[in-house]
Amino acid sequence: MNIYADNAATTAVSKTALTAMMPCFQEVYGNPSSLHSPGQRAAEKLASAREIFARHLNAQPREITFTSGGSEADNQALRSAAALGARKGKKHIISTKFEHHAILHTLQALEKEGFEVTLLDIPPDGVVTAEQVKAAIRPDTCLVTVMFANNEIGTIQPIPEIGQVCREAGVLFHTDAVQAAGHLPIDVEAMHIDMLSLSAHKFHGPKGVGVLYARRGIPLENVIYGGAQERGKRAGTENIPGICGAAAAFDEACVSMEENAAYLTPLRDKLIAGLTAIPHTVLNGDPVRRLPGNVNLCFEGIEGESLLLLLDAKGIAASSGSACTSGSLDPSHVLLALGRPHEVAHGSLRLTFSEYNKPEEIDYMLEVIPKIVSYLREMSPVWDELEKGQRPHLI
Amino acid sequence: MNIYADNAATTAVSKTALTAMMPCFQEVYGNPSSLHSPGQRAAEKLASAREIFARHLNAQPREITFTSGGSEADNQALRSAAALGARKGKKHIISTKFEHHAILHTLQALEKEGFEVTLLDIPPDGVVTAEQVKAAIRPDTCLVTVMFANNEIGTIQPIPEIGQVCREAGVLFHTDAVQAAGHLPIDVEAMHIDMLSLSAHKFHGPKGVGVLYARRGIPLENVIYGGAQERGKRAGTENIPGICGAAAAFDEACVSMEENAAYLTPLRDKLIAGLTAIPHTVLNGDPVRRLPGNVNLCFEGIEGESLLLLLDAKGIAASSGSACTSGSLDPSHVLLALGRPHEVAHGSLRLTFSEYNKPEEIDYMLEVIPKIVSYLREMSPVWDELEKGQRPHLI
Amino acid sequence: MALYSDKVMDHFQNPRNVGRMEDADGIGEVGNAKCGDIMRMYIKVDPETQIITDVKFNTFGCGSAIATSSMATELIKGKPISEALKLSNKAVVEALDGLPAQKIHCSVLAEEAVRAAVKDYFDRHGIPYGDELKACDGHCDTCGHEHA
Amino acid sequence: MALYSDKVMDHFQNPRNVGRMEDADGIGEVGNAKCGDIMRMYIKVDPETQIITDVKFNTFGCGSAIATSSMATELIKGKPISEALKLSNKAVVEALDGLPAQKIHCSVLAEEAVRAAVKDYFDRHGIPYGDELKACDGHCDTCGHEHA
Ligand SMILES: Cc1ncc(COP(=O)(O)O)c(C=O)c1O
Ligand SMILES: Cc1ncc(COP(=O)(O)O)c(C=O)c1O
Repeated sequence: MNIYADNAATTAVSKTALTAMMPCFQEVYGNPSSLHSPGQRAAEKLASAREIFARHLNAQPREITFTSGGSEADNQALRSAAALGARKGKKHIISTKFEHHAILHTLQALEKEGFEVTLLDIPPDGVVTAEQVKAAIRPDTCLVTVMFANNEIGTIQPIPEIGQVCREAGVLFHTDAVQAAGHLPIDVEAMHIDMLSLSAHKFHGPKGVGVLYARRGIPLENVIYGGAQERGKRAGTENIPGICGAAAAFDEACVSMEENAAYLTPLRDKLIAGLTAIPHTVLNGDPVRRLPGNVNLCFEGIEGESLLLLLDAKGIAASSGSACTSGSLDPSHVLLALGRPHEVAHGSLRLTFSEYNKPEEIDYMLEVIPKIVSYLREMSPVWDELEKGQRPHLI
Repeated sequence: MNIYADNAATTAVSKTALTAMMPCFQEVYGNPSSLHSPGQRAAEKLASAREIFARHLNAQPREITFTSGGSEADNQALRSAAALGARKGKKHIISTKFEHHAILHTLQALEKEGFEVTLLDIPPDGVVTAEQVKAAIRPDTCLVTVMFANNEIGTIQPIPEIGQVCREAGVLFHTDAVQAAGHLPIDVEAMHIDMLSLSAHKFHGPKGVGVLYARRGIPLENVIYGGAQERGKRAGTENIPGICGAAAAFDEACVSMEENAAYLTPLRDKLIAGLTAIPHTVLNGDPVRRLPGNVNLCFEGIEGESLLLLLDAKGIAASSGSACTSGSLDPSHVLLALGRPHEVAHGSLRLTFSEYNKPEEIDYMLEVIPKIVSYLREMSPVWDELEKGQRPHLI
Repeated sequence: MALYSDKVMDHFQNPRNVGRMEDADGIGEVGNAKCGDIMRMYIKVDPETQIITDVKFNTFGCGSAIATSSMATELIKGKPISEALKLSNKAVVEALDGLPAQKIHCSVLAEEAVRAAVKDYFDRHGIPYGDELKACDGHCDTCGHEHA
Repeated sequence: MALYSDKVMDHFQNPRNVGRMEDADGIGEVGNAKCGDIMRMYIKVDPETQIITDVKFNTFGCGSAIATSSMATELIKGKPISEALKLSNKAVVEALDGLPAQKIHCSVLAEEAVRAAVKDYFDRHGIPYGDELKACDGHCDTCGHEHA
């Protein structure tokens, strides 16, 4: 059996999305900046894609900027808010310790440019609170950026409450919704979101297309300078096939959102129940306030990469926050922020599902994974010491 | 007859490119950063695409960075060279007056950050000289950036000679080869090119994919911060379908380059001869040192947008450097740099071809365009004055 | 073409009242070739009724410059001069079912071409008029009028 | 999986000499669970010939940690101790048809695990040895060896 259980990394393009893309390669291939009919047909497609994103986010079309992906949208959001803050003499930014590197590394760059960054601690359930945000806000805070749902452990943050706190304090609020968009309801008005990033390939859209929502009146800074595309705020000939595929995928995901969640949640919970029955295994992140398709566990005494490779040999494509998968010595910053000790964090496994996964895949995984965990523990000198009581169990 | 004569704006995706893309949407859809087999299959595709670009540019695969397009590649090249220069106390950059806005606007941003920019004048034939570059180089020059071929008038710049001058002076040399790649031979070694930008959608590849070549040892600055993709220098999940399509299109374009040029050059020259026979019409840019598919003319007494719209009504999709097509009052900075007076520059027409255009299309244009020009001149008070001698002819 | 309404495209592709008028009673020319548009408007006026009996135009400019010229001639043809002077650029834009924002200046030019033609008619016939007929000076950026 | 050579994958998926050895003559353990890899190597030595007659390993770590452990045991099994001490991480890498750059440290660990096991054997049997057998201190970043 071949199981793709890494949908948080990227997804297959849906039939609907591909159908929307196909006419844009060889028929409606014009440049939307061109005045002639082939160009204007492309411009119409661009406008209707923009309208779709606006509608499902409860935003206005002109508040939607297309980018090359979630990373670029994150970079542009942070740089824009920072520039705006700097003009007002406000150079303090609040974020969290478990953001994606597109946020954290941009914040590091901003720190070098003189901004001060407060990264909120992550409570043990993987859900930061609006109170934490409120307590961190200072008179010179220009931006709060908190992700909508975490990409590793899938926990959902209290976005409306954080939005409320920020609105009351008069501080811009950005959320990296790359993992949430298409999976959780988003309403930028009701949730008081000023800026939001999303990426199409996380909801069965194509890779290389992102969206930055920015509330009207928030001036954007260019990350890419050049032509006058996207109201002059994002240069480069628009990737019309990608944008059309992204919009079609987003529309489909939003329309099927409840249905997909109702399908995935019991499968997720069954898998969690089955795998946490393995001794010295712990679920990372709140069991309920998490994405419908996310399972993330730590198994004591084993290391994630070898687990992944053996799963792969059994046809299961999964992910790990283990250091070995990243080439660094430190395991996932998310698991460390969650308070997992290094030796435990090394033994993590992330399984992420979409509506394309089948119930029998869950059964197969419940059969295969415990065996592989046992096999690796058998081989592990760490497990040996744990079992002999020479090393204390940490989970 | 429907004629697409705007291939400098963008091209249709070739069959070869689309064939290379198709398996990446729903089969090899993994994330190349993932360890599992679906991810590693994607990583292999990424590596082989990189290899194709390296081969045809005479570069090494690790010198190739994939970006979201020509604009991003231009931005990153300039920012990287500038940062390197600043570290050495060198903050002078040389470019030309007729670069694309992806270069010019990035240079403007760098000027605000304290760099000094010299923009070389454009000789009447639209070809800058290595001597001009040499004369402009100063001890504090950190970068020369001169486009390979101009996007409006199609003139080809003496890149090997400029490369030689830069190499001798020890100054980094970047070229925006967005209009040249796939159309003209490029050899970064022989031509002493240190950095080069290209964009796939200009040679029948997909939109949203660019390449930045940077010679080994030149440190790149991130334009987009985040994950460790592209050796940490360009964050964001790789657009594998786009990159595979880009590589297939580039391969095809490079292999068919001579054949395409041999096909297009006589068609171009026939069209130029036929259209310059219209009185008070001038070819913009050198007739020989120009892209095989580029025709760019100014017709006195008429305005470009109305010409475009009437051509469009006749099925001909073309472009103009007229101000009205851009929404600004000033016509094309390229035509102004070439020395065309404003009133003449407003009456420009760019027709750009690829191997997809047919010889009978040239005949059709030779039939239609002179009539439209006459019709618009009939309507024009400017032409009236020119003909009555109340206004001197400028061309 | 989505940029322009069907009305604009119709007036651009089939301009009404285009051409020279050799025996015009008033000729107005506004705009500047450097800026990319010039409109010249010719009117024929019935001296008894002060009605504009015929109008023609020549225009150098973009699609909307031609369309607004055409529409303006339609709107004033057969009307008394007093009404022609009330023609606003907004009325031209509305009659064309709208114009893209960056093209609004074309409708302003059309309004001014009409006024310039009337002013010329007044001048030729020694008819006095007020400051409000001071025409646009033909420089792109110096037009002091407030327009929609 | 393209990351690893077929040889690595073979030694990872079918590790040779894996398991505990209850009556080992020397046991070496290197690495640190915090850093993500620990190797424990057991050797059985013929006191007459000083030949390593049996080897076993336990490893906690990534695919290449397991594969390099396995390969190292193969390379020293049946060899005299003097030769085992000459085993370099480079030899392990070569025997595995290469390792990705970020995984070279695993081969270093395998080399050190062998040396640590031999050192333990020397210690238990009062056999003197030089400075070069000072083992890795088990901290990720403080390994002073020069390795390929
Ligand atoms: C010379 C030149 N440079 C840069 C670009 C920008 O490329 P892209 O639109 O792919 O970002 C273009 C085309 O638009 C171009 O013609
Ligand atoms: C939470 C989060 N933010 C940002 C990104 C970056 O998105 P992209 O890879 O499309 O640039 C990702 C995924 O990679 C993500 O999961």
